[in-house]
Order: sequence, then structure tokens, then C-alpha cells
Amino acid sequence: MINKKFASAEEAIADIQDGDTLLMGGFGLCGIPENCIEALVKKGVKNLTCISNNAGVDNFGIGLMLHQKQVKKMISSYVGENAEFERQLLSGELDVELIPQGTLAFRCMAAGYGMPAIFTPAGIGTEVAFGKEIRNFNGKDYLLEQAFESNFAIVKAWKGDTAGNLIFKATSRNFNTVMAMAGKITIAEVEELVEPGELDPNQIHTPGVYVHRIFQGSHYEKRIEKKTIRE
Amino acid sequence: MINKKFASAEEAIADIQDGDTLLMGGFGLCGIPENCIEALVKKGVKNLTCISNNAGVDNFGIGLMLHQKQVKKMISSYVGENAEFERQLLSGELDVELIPQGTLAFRCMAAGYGMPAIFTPAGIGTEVAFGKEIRNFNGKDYLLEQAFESNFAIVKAWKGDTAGNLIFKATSRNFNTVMAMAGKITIAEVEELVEPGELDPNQIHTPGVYVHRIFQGSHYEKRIEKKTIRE
Amino acid sequence: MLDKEAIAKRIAKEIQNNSYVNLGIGIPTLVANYIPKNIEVCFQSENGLLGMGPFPTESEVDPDLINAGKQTITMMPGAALFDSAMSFGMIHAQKIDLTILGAMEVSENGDIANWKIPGKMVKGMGGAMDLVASAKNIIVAMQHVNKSGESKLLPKCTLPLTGIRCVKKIVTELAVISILPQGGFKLLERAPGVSVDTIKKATLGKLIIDGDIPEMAFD
Amino acid sequence: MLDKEAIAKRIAKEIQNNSYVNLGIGIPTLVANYIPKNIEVCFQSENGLLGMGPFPTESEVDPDLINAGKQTITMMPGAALFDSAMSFGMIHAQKIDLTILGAMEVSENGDIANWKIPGKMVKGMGGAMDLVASAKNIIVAMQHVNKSGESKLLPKCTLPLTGIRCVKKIVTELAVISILPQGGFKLLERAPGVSVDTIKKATLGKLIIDGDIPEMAFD
Repeated sequence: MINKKFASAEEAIADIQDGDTLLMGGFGLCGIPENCIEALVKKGVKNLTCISNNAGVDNFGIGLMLHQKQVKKMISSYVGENAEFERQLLSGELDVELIPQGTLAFRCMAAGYGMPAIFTPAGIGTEVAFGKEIRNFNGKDYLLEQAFESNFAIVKAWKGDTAGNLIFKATSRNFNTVMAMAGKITIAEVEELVEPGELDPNQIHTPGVYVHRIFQGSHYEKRIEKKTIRE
Repeated sequence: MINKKFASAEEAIADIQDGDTLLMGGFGLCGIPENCIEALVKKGVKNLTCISNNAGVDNFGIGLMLHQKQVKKMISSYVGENAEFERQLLSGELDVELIPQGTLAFRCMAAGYGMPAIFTPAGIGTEVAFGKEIRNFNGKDYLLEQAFESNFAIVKAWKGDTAGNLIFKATSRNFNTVMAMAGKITIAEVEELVEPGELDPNQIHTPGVYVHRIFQGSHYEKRIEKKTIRE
Repeated sequence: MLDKEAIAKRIAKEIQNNSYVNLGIGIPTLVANYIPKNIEVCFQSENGLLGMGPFPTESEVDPDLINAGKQTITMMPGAALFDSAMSFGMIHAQKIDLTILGAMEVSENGDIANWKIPGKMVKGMGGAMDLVASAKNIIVAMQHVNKSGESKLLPKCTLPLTGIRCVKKIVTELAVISILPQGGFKLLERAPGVSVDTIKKATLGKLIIDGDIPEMAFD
Repeated sequence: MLDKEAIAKRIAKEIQNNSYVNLGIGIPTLVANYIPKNIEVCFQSENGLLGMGPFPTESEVDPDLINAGKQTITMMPGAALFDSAMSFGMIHAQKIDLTILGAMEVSENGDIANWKIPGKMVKGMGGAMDLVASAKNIIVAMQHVNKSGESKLLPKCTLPLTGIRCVKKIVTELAVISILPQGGFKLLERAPGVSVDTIKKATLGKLIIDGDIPEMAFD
């Protein structure tokens, strides 16, 4: 089987350059590529465009990159919970494009399925529709939205094998699958990296063909944004 | 959890009427809804339009319905291996629309994702494109293809629970997932029906929200079309 | 006047048996606590879960299992997990029967604004634009007036819209109101002890009062 | 003149290390038997499998595990299963590096016809139209002439097309031919013992012969 194993986050992200566009998996702090973010912060690449549903919190997730002023533009659906983000946005240091969450998911999926664009009703009648093509099907209006393709996608899975097959846990799947499909180079960090044959082919969420580099991550903090418990 | 359990194939298909359009899962004879086909043959509904990748063989699968002259029209990607089919087609008793296999899959998926239409490059420059809208994105031509929605989808899974969640085995998944998503009423027959909580939520291929009726099938023959072995 | 819990309790009565429901952040989240015993409902969380259960106990907490509000949660028996594309796929395919969400403004033709206040911080629409663009039935849970005492039920929204002609019903601390297909806020129920006149004064959009307006019942 | 096995063997030499390959029905299926030991290749079967293995032994036969030709098969360690939408999704997203398929006709600009003979039985295009519309590299395995002795390498296809301007290379019992970007069949190799003249006579489309044409090597 084709072997995509990389030794470390540093190696896996080594060719990411200033100005690159990165698709980054996760929802809130759930399922984010902690090791790659750490390596990107260490590497210090700048002027990045990050396509990610959220922007992390002040001192975790993409928030760490924002703190280092590595991000020029965020494309997200929701960017609350981040004071440094707010400061950079208000000061004009950071450019932000907000798009509906489903549109974000579909635009990534479209890239992974070779579809140049998709139709969605989300945003019809709102400022999201400004300047976009609207088309009516069966009495309902839809926006035409373009596929998101990106040189790099960075995702985080629970288990993976060296052939690049990925399995996610619980709701950490979120955008990781669709972003993995949309990267020209997809980098996957996993909590547990195994040999081909150890994962059940029937349970794989992302087939290895969509993954170009995989490495075993370490020291996952998995910070919880809003721990809520019942008595 | 919402309970979708039906007692039998007969009950599950009871309201299918003459003239209905049915999405039917399976690839060749792999993963076809054997119990529902048997019940449809027994019920004797006629003038059906069947959307299915293949048309079965002479004496199995949809071939059984063709033999009873229950099918008015087939929408498929490949219809070889069936002499009675060929006879009905040449005699004009049967109407056939052939569409590319990926287009069939995407049109079903589109319905299940609330997308009214999708773009595909399959069929550009061929007779499949006749009369269809062609659109160029980034230098490449695509056909606009409409979502397939149908009053009924009939699929076959390996395991399911009474909440309608489905797990498929090996390559019997094929069109079953996308067709399950496209039915206004989706009927699933399963080899093993269990209580909610017995399936791992992380391994479910079709979430129960897409399934309206589920029953435990029986006496699966799983006929093999081309048994090919190595010494 | 109802408190938030009572608004949630009143909305819970709207939930049909055997339905799939998406709950927004805030008051809508509380609705889950008031589902009658004889009602079977399956909650969707748009980050990728059908069959959301209650908050976890301390020992059940799993950082990989959260809801769309980023709170730790649990799964019910029969739950299913999926990715964001399938999640919004089932929303757009109208497989979710009811969406309950908060709002800053609702107009008398059912437009809703709940994602942006120009000049102030913009947090984003998250999944709200998808939900309101496709839900078969949308109930808004909100306060009748804002902190400045201005009505949030308007002839026309003043804030940037989230979606158009989509809200079917509104439950506030004062009233239950439906939005008529031809437009207009039709008053259905008063909160206990709240007069029609109080509701009138708090409603800037066209309020339709037809006959006697009963008090809400909660059982 | 090559037999089918030799055509397959010659095509196998075209397969790059670490590539994903889709094999059509017929001669292309045989290619899998001739992959050199030092070449890592992953076969896709468009009915929903990456990592297709050899045919099963009698005891391994599983009716739920077939290839796109409906033959019983096995899976390699590291295989992945998926549905038809994702399968054609990865095809259209050009994640598959090479497609090898049969043809009834190929034109000198790379058009291919392989799914229908008007007036005779029509079996359908199956996944062929999707594959030829998107594959980065398409190699056709076929006989140089049909049963009536007519060339299948034409200036223009006469049969209904499967796809346009997509074929990159053709391997027949007589020759290896590439299709030039500007059009034309460029002769690359002769089958052992076959003369350029024989190939010329069997090729109706524009054949480009540039210098000495070597015999195929098979090691």
C-alpha cells in the first residue's frame, strides 16, 4: 500500500510558505490539528489565509497563530470567543470573510467531489448573496457558490494508517472529512497511527486517496471550550 | 428514539402504487433489496419507474419484476446481462434512460443534501449532453444535472437499528446510501435489526433521519453474478 | 411575564411526537429540559450529531463530543455521528422537522435578523443562515423588546438579515405569536397576567388580535 | 502480434510507483497481474473500493465484495470502502492517477467510443463517461482493428462518443501509440516482429512516424 507516513508535524508542514491558503479542520476547539498549529507557530510563516469554521480562542487553536500575527485573512462561519481576533479585526490588521457554515462545508465537499460549484439556499435575501448568482429551481432561490480548493488542508483524526485512511471520533469529525477532500496536499495528524490492515475498511471515514501526508501527533490537550455538566 | 420498525416487507411496501417511481439500491446483484423486490413481485404493482444502477439478471433482482412486466421505465447506467430486459427493450415494452454512473450517484446525493442540481463533466461531448445546459468553470465544461427525488427509495443494509440507522457491508454500500437520502419515504431492509444503542454511532453510514421504515429481512440468497476465484 | 425557563417550557409544547429538532444557542437549548414524557424527539446538533443527549456527568465529559454551542454533551442510544456536509445536507433536504432559535429582530413577514450588529462586533452566522433557509418550521424564542425597551417584532428588520420569510412562530416573555402567510403577527396567547394592551405596546409590527386571547397553558 | 496478456503486460509498465489506478473490464483487468514488484499501486473499483486485491480463493468468496465488473474480489491491507457518490467524487476530483480501459474506437484527437452500437444492444456507459471525463491519464487497451478488419484508430469516431479529447495512449496487439496534444497518433513502439508498414495499414487516422520505431520491451 502507498506509504504516506511523515515523521513529525515539522516535516509534514515544511513546505508551507508565507501567503499560503490553509484549510483547517475542527469545530470550535474540537478536532483541531493541535500539532500542526504548534509547528506553524514555531515555523513562523506569515500572511496566511485560513479557511476554518472558527478561529480558536485567545490562547489556543488558530488563536495561537493570530497572536503571532501569522494570519492575514480568516474565512469562517463564526469567530466569537477571541479578544485578540476582535482587536486585529477592528484595527484592520485582519481581513475576515464570514460565510454560512453549510456553505463552508459544501464548498469543501464540492472540491473533493470534483464539482466546480454548488447551489445552496443559505444566504438568500441577505448580504451573503451580494454580487452572487441567484438561480431559481422549483420555485426556490439558490446561490451559486464556488468550490474551495486549497494547496494545503490540515486535519486531525483519531486513528489513521500509513496509507492515509482516517477514522474520526464523535463530533471531532465535523469539517475534517470535507477539508481533507479539498486539499491538493492534505496533511493529517492522528492520535494513533497504525499499519495498513489494522483499520476496518468498512469504518473508514476518509479514504487514504485524499490524504498525502500523515503523522502520529502527540501531547493532545483537547481543551474544552465550554465544559457543561449535569449534577 | 423514534421507532421506525415495520414487521415485514409486505407492510413496508404496502402503499407503493401502480405508476410510482422507485429508487432501488444495489450494484449488480450486490446489496439489492431482495425482500422488497419479492414483496413487490407478489403485490404485482405495475407501470413502475425504477431508478437503479443495474436491472438485475433474468431471474433475480429487478429481473424478477421485469419478468412480471411490472416495470415501465428503467433509469440506469448499465443494463447488460438480462435477456428478458433486452427483449422488452427491443419490442418497445420497456423504456430505458441510460445515464452515467457518477451522475446517477450525484443526482441522488443532491436530493439528500437539498441541492436542486449539480455540475458534472460526465457526458460532455456525448449524446448524454443533448438538450442539457452546459457551463464552463475554469476552462472545463460541465453539465447541469437535476437532483433525483422520489416518493420511495428502497435500500438494503447489513445492520440497522429501529431508529433507522444503517451500516452496510463491503461493496454492498454502493448506491444504497445515496438513494436512502433521496427518498421521501425510504424503506430499508436489513440482515440484522437491533435496538437503539447497539450500533456504534461513529460507524453508521446512513443516519436514521433518512430512513422512514425498517424491517428485518430474511432468506437472503445474495446471488453472485460472476464468481471468480484464484487457485 | 415569563422567565427564560418558562419560555422554553411553552415552546416545548410545540414539539410533535417523533420529530427531529434543531435547538439554537440560549433559550432554545433549555427546551430540551421540558419535553413531555410521551413525546419522542431526536435532537440534531449541526456540528455532526443526531440523538443529542443531556449534559454529561463529570466522569462522562469527552472533549471530542460537543454540541453546536461548544458545550460538552452526551449521546442518546440510537444516536448517529456524521460530518458537517451531511449535517447541513439533512438540514437543506428538510429532514429536520423543527428549528428553534433566538433572534435580535423578526419582521411581520417572517424575516429574521440574528447574526450581526453593524459597527459592533460581528461573530458570524454560524449555521443559522443554513437553518433558516431550509427549515420546514421555525420557532423563535426571544425577548419581546431589547435592552433599550424597543420592540423586536417589527414591520421590517433594521439589522442585517439572516433569512427571509421563514419564521412561523414567536414565543416571548409576553406572548405566543404566529406569523401569517400573508404577513402580520397574529396574537395567539398571552403570558399569565399580561394584558393584550401590554403586548400591543411592545409590538411595533402589525399585530393581529382576533377575538379573546387566552392565557398560555403549561401542562 | 501481442495476445491479450502481452498487451496487459506492456501496459503494466506504464504504471508509476505510488499511484492510484482504475482498471476497466476486459484486458485492463489483466494488468493487475503484471505490476512489477518494486511498484506500489492501489487499485480503485468504482463500485466503492480503494485497495482491490486479487480474486478470492473458494473459501474467501464474499457476495458482498465485488468489483465494478461484478467479479468476486478481495481487499488489500489498507483498503477503504465508500459509497458510489464518494467513488465518483474522487474520480472527478482527479485523485485517481491513471485509468485503463477498453474501446471500440479512438480518434486521432483522443475521443473515445466504447459504450453503444446503435441498432444493436445498448448495455450502457456504466462509469466510463465519468472516468474519461476526469481522469488525468487514460490509456486504452484494445485490438488495433475490429472483427471485420476495420481500423479502430480513426480520424473521427463513428460510434456514439463516451468522452472527448481524453485518451493519452493506446496499446494494441500491434503497437504503442500516444495521442499528441495537437492531435495525431504518434507511433512509439512496435510489437515484436510487427513492421511499421503493418501498423500503418491498420491505422486509419493520422499516424505520425518519427525516426526509427523500437520494438516493445517487456522486462
